[in-house]
Amino acid sequence: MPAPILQVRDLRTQFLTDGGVVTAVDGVSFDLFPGESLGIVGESGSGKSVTALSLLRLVPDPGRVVGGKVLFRNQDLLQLSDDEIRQIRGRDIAMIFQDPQSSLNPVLTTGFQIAEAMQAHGKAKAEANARTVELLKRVRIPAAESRVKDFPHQLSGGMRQRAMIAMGLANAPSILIADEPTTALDVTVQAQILELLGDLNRELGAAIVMITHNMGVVAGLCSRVIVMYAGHIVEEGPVEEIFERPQHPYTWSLLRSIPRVDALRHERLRSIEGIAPDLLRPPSGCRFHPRCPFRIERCFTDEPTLEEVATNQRAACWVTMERARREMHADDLLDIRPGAGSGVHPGEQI
Amino acid sequence: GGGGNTNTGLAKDQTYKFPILGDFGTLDPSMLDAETDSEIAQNIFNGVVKFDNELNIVPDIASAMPTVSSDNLTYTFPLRHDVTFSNGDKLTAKDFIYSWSRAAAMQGGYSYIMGAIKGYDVVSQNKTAGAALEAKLEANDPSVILSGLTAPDDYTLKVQLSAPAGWFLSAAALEATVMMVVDQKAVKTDFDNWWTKPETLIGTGAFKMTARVANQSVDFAAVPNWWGSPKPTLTKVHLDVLQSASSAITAYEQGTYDAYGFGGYSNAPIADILRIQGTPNEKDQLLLHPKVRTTWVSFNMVSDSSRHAKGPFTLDGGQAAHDLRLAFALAIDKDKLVDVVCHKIICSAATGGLITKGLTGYLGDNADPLAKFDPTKAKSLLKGADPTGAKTAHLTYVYDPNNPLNKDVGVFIQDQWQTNLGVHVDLLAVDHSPFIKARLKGDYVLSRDGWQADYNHPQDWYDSLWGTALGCPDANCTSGYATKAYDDLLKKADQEPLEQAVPDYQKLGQMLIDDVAYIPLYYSVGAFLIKPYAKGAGTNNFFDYWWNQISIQSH
Amino acid sequence: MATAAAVVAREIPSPEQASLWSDAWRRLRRNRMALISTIYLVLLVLVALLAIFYTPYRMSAVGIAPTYSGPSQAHLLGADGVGRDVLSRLMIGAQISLIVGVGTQLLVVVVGVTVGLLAGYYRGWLDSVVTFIINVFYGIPDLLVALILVFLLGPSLTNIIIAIVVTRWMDMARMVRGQTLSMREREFIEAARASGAKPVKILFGHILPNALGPIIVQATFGVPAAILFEAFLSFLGVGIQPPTPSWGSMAADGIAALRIAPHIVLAPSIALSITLMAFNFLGDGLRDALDPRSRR
Amino acid sequence: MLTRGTLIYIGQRIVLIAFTVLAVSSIVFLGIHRLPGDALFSEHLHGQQYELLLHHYHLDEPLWIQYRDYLTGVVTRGDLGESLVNKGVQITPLVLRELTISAEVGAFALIFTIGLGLVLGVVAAVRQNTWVDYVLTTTSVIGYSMPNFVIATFLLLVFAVWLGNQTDGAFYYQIGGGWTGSIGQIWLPAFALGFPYASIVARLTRASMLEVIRQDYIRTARAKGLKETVIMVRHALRNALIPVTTILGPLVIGIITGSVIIENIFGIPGLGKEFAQSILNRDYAIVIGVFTMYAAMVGVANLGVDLLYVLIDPRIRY
Amino acid sequence: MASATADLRPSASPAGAKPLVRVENVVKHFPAGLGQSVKAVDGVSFEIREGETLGLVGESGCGKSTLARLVTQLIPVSSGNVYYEDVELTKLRGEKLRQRRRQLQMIFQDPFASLDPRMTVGDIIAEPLDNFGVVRGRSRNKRVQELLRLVGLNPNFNNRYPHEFSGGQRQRIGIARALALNPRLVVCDEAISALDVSIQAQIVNLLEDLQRELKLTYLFIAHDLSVVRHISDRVMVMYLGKIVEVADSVKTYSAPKHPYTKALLSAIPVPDPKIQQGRRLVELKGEIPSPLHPPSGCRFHTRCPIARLPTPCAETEPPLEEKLRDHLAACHFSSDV
Ligand SMILES: Nc1ncnc2c1ncn2[C@@H]1O[C@H](COP(=O)(O)OP(=O)(O)OP(=O)(O)O)[C@@H](O)[C@H]1O
Ligand SMILES: Nc1ncnc2c1ncn2[C@@H]1O[C@H](COP(=O)(O)OP(=O)(O)OP(=O)(O)O)[C@@H](O)[C@H]1O
Ligand SMILES: [Mg+2]
Ligand SMILES: [Mg+2]
Repeated sequence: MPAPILQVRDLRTQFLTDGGVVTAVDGVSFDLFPGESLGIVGESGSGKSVTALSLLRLVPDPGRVVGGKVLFRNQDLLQLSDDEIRQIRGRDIAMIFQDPQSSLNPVLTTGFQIAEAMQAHGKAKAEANARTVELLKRVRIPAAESRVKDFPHQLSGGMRQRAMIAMGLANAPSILIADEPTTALDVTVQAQILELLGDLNRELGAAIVMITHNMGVVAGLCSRVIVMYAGHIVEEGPVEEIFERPQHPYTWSLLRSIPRVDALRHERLRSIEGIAPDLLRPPSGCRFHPRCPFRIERCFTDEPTLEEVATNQRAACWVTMERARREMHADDLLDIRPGAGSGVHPGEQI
Repeated sequence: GGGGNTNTGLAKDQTYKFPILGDFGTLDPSMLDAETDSEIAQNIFNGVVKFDNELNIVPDIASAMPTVSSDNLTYTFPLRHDVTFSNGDKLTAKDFIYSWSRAAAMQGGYSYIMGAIKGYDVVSQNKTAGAALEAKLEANDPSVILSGLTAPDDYTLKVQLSAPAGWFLSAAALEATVMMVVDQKAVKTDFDNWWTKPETLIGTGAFKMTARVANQSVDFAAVPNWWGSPKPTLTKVHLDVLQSASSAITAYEQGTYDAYGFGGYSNAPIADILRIQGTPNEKDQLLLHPKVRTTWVSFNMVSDSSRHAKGPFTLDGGQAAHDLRLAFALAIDKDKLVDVVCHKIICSAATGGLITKGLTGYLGDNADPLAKFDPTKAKSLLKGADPTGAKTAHLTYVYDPNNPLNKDVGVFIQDQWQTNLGVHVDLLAVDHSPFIKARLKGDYVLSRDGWQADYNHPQDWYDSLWGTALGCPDANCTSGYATKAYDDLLKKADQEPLEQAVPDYQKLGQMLIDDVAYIPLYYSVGAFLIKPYAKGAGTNNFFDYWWNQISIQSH
Repeated sequence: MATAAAVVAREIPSPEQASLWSDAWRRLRRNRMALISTIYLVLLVLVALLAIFYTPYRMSAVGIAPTYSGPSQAHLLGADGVGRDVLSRLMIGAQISLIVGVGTQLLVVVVGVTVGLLAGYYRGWLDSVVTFIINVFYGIPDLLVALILVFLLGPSLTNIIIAIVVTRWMDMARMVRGQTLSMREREFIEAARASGAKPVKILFGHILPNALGPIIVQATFGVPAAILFEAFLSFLGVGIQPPTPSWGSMAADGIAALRIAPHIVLAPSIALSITLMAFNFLGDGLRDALDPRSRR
Repeated sequence: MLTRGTLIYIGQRIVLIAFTVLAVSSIVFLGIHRLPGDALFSEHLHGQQYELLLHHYHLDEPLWIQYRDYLTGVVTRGDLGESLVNKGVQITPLVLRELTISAEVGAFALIFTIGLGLVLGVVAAVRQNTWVDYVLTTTSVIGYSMPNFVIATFLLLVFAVWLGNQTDGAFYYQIGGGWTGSIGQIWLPAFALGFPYASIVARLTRASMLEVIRQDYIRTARAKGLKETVIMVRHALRNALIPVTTILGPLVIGIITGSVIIENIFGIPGLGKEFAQSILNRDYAIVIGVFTMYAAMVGVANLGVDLLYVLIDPRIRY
Repeated sequence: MASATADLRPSASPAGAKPLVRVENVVKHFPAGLGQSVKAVDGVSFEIREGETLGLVGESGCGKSTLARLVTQLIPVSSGNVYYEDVELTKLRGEKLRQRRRQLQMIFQDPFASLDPRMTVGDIIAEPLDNFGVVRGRSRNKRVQELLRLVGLNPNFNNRYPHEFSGGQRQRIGIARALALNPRLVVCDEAISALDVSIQAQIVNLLEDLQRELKLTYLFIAHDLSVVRHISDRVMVMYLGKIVEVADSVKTYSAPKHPYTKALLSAIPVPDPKIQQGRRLVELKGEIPSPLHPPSGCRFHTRCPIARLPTPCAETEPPLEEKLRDHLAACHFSSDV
């Protein structure tokens, strides 16, 4: 395996809100390898976006990265001066965001905004303009030459996201972080964008970090996946392993709660009961324990760390699915209300 | 006032500059009815006779005082032969016939002062206006030509009156109004608006208008080789229309103007007067001069179907109403009023009747018992006349706020009635025009009232304010006051020569006092600022001195 | 399995949640300027109430001090041009300002909310007419219309209030209309309709309570605007009748004597400015406290 | 940028403006002519003499005829009639001349307002939650809480009275003095007129900047590696201007309204002074004329704002 | 065009199931200024059978929500009829319609926007009861608690405000409100789209349980085809204001008869890397056309991979007809799909 291009170590990001301190990202560590495509999945609010933003120090007020390291080519991005990090942004590491509508400046032409990304990193205007058309063609925007002069509102949602991707690719970055790039789009368009991203990943060799809550998207595009829950990484591993043999009860439940087009109909879904924790007052011990069907006493008090559970696969759980299957007959479990596996039913909660 | 060092020579620039606080309404003598307009127009127009600075009637265009027939009905004026209009036209007696008839036919505000001239009753019925009227005048149409006017020759004007009028000469001398002479040739060009343009504003006066920007500025120049005397020293007069007294005074103090308060704007804010009095190098420039203006409170004294106000003060209320009126009069401390409101500067207590001190017909200092302050008596009168207080509940005193003094006066007397009578009277400000209109219809129970003399003759007061001849009680009459005794005596007095009439007029004044027809408040004092080098500038009770008497000393 | 069996059920405490209003109140109290303003305004109201029963001197008593005399022991804020006590008049002026400010806003709320709700909810021709009128009103200087109105109606407290309401209702109406328009597209209104609510209930049971925050904020900002209107009119001399003082007319009265007795202008001007400021700070505070965007 | 739709829109707006102007002047005309000829009245003029004068101004005609004649005059000749108080004075040239005087002060106030407001607003937003921000936001509340006549009086007090010796107390208006004239001529009136609105513009700009800075496209711009100044000027400010533009209409109204008082205080012989004066003089003819003028100015200003939108925001196509 | 579909009523109904709601050739045009109109729903006919769950899928803006509002008569039709058990809803006005609404309830998409933030949960749930004066006082409270329990919430929550709840809990409150009047038809307009995956399953399960318990009929709208397939008996696919395919959900998903359905299905990512990474996407050309100017003929022809142009696809509108038993599609070449 080649050396990682990006090493994240114990990243911690907090928000100082009215109600108190929210630790949105709490000790996240992972590696990104050149040219790979890494998926980050998790429920809403689990800290996926904040993790991504933290890497480039783009966390909005009142948030701030309070600890950890982000090593890119042996320099810690968190220690760079404002001007140095600016040089990295968009040139070495590019980002595209969820809502292409709001992520493009409505009063500037799309072409200008793409060219601007290149000019910011030293490309001459004429050259940048020429490459803009090229990029738009590359992301399969028809009639690219005339589209350059269009304002964002004159493009459809899919085209806007393509334009955003073009902007991300403008300086041939070595890392492209895509934060839910397809969530706001229709399925048909989503599929096209995913296909485009896959092709670009293969052709350009840029590493892609794909943030999503859609397991299908991860399955189609990524080679490795990180599962986040309440600011922690709960599981990490190659995509086949994670889908085939999830080891964290959260990953396992998540996969089983999704209806599949290819599964039997009217098979009852296995939902995860309860709700995601409030990060202002995260649960003690394992953060998933209030919703976990397989929790044990220890889960209430001790926070599990990410441990190797298989080759390249790590999970943070005191029980792990292997043990749950073995000891709690997890696969036979129909009633998966919290604690069902352990025979424990906590009271209602909000 | 008016110029200190006389020994210095003339300044190079003989331009006299002063501010006015509003553009003039009209300069057409036939329509003119505001002091602010006449102060300007008197320098452009002349009549047969005029008042001099000391208010004597002296010949103007007339070469001598008129001969008066023994029945006092015919006045014959010999006219000067050398009088020309500013456009060079020669003046003849025909110009007077035209000018007076035109004015009578146009029925401007002052046309009634020609009421004694034979034929006025016919001409005043005229309904034509503008070019149509001009055509009639040109055709000598008897319906618009005063039959009492004849010109035996070009330089003799004979005036026949329909009844003796001791005040006729005074009226004829009244500056810048209906009996001034205008040039038919100029008037013809634009019958209504000829006076707005320098080219057609033609008069016989020492000055003519050279430029005018409405609401901004006006320029005048001396007429070369003017026929009268003294010959003007000033070459130019420049008037700026400024927006407020304070900025005008500041500008004066900065040296932009040579005088302030002229042109009919002598009611300077008391605060500025106080300030100037406290400024050593400026206080000598302040000229305070009494003006022939009296302010009083009018009661509504008649209650009938056409007068809405009613109220507790009406004549038909008998003694009780009389006592109430007297109580309201005696409850006001006039000396305090003059002190608080005027700082004893811009007015003086009206203790000698309605006719302002200094005018013929003045009753004498402290001759008016209504001017006394006697709260004890006032209170007991009120108690007797209105024991329950029902009659004096919900009274309103109405005033027009255009002169800031009126408000202060209102506030003052309201407080006096409250303090000294225990009667609460509401105040209501009504803008000047509707105020006058409603007041003359008898809409107010208590209202500010006042009169500024036009000329020095008691008739100007007693004819214009009370009596059936005026239209009282139902028309044009603030108080509605009209009694047979008053009417009879007024008729008699109006026809008598002045010396004979004065005692009669004073009796009329006493009648008003006996009936408590008003509450005397104060006589006004005008405030002027004159630079020491503006020699000859000044004012008398009635009007500003003519510009042809002014010169700018080098300074 | 053996290890798991030991687990005991534990209830996870639910976070304490304040209601929307008490939440807003808490936020408001934390806003220092708003708090100071509220205290000032409470004092002002007390002064205005006190002035019903007591002023150092009768506010209309003339000549009780030398005219134009400055502050002194006997007359803390000096005397005006006819020797009245400025402090006493200032106190009565506070009454007038509050009556005008609060009175107009009460009327504006009634008119504006009704018109806004109806136009926004029923749309159609009613809305077209209302919008048109509002647009026409926006095309003309409201203060000057009020000026003409008061002039035509005659100057009195009631007429001033009427004139201000006539020229100021459309701000409220427009805001409420906008709220209604956007709210009627919101799902909870549709839900109410789907569950059989009648229009009256939707308007007054759902839309109005939800628009209450913005209405309160708008009304709070409307108070200083109305006070300013009154001061403006009084300053130009078409305001409340003397001797009743309004801060605007007091300032106008004093301006001629600015150079010899500035206190006559300064006292009401400062009182007016501070009061307007207090209302504006309070409005700001209320908006921040009630703004739905600041919660979540 | 002027597409056909925009031109149609402009056309519609002009029609609406014309209509508003007409409606406004009509309402004022009809409202005011309730009391015909009050302006003409005086102690000396009453009864039949007064009737004749009414006739001169056609004030004795039925209202609808007066109204028709008035409209015909306005529409066909731009003739607003003749002053009732200053007889023989044609209103149109008078009002136009005074407009140029007012416009001079007004334009200064407008430039000052927008310029100062924008700068302060941007600074406060960029330095959000610093002492600079607190000072500016607090000052701005104070600014728009001070009635313009209070500001004007303070200015007079400071410059004319307390500093009277240095400034020569020169606060009277000189015709043709222009901006080089006394400071009371343009600078102070413009300040008094504009300051409250500058505060409002600053506030609005700040709020709008803060809103924009939170937008996703600003984050995108940062992620591109743009310099902070470029982000603020190119990306943030232009978007922030869109809501700020809305205030321009009210701003013009505010300056017009303010001029009525400010011109009085500083003695500027402009349109505002004329308006106040003629109302007090009951010179209705001028009141109507000036008001018509005002309505037209506001209409044009609002149209200008709409066109400005098109320039600033490409999404807007009418 | 309208006449082409006028007499086309889905005839395929399983034995014994009578239609609860019948929609006949319904059209809804929204005026869009300048004389144009958005043809949101443009001639649609179908029926909802008693006790079934009818799924409705389609891309954003194809008219799903509009159709839902038409079925519940929250907005009036431009033309066409909606029958509820032989009562012509489209003819009813005012109070009569309001009364009829008791049987037709809706669950909305946005759990944050669909609850009045100023009302307590109890009042929200009781609102339909109050509106029809069904129960009062103590029994009202009892009913509210009963409903809360029914949707799996703590019955003591009735004094709390919506903002104190999470998305999934709010959606349960919305469901409780919809059930308050014992309706027969519940229209779920994207009732789960705004929820997190883990919560979606809770709500889907709840809806299924409730249907079984209370014998409800659902019109279930979603753009997530997997969920629709999971919950529905029959699925209806919409494209640009038209229904392009209706059939049993298994049939539709396994053997679609319309190229659009096929493309849609191919675009759904399957959460299984082994399957997903080998799937082929049926690529659609271009963008979805504007409902202001829908294409002529078959509306899908501009993007269709099998269209034969210009004839017949761009010229003749294909009728929605039975291609197989109980399987309707609107395509000229459904056999090529
Ligand atoms: N501006 C902010 N202020 C306060 N807290 C914030 C802010 N932005 C994010 N957070 C907190 O950070 C946590 C993680 O948010 P983040 O946006 O990373 O979630 P996510 O996993 O991207 O979710 P989603 O799928 O909704 O995008 C949230 O729970 C939230 O509480
Ligand atoms: N009230 C309305 N006025 C005007 N147009 C409307 C209105 N409601 C919906 N439309 C338009 O009708 C079309 C269909 O809208 P509808 O909301 O029914 O789509 P949808 O299928 O529910 O989409 P989504 O999946 O985004 O909810 C859209 O183009 C929409 O813009
Ligand atoms: Mg996110
Ligand atoms: Mg929808």
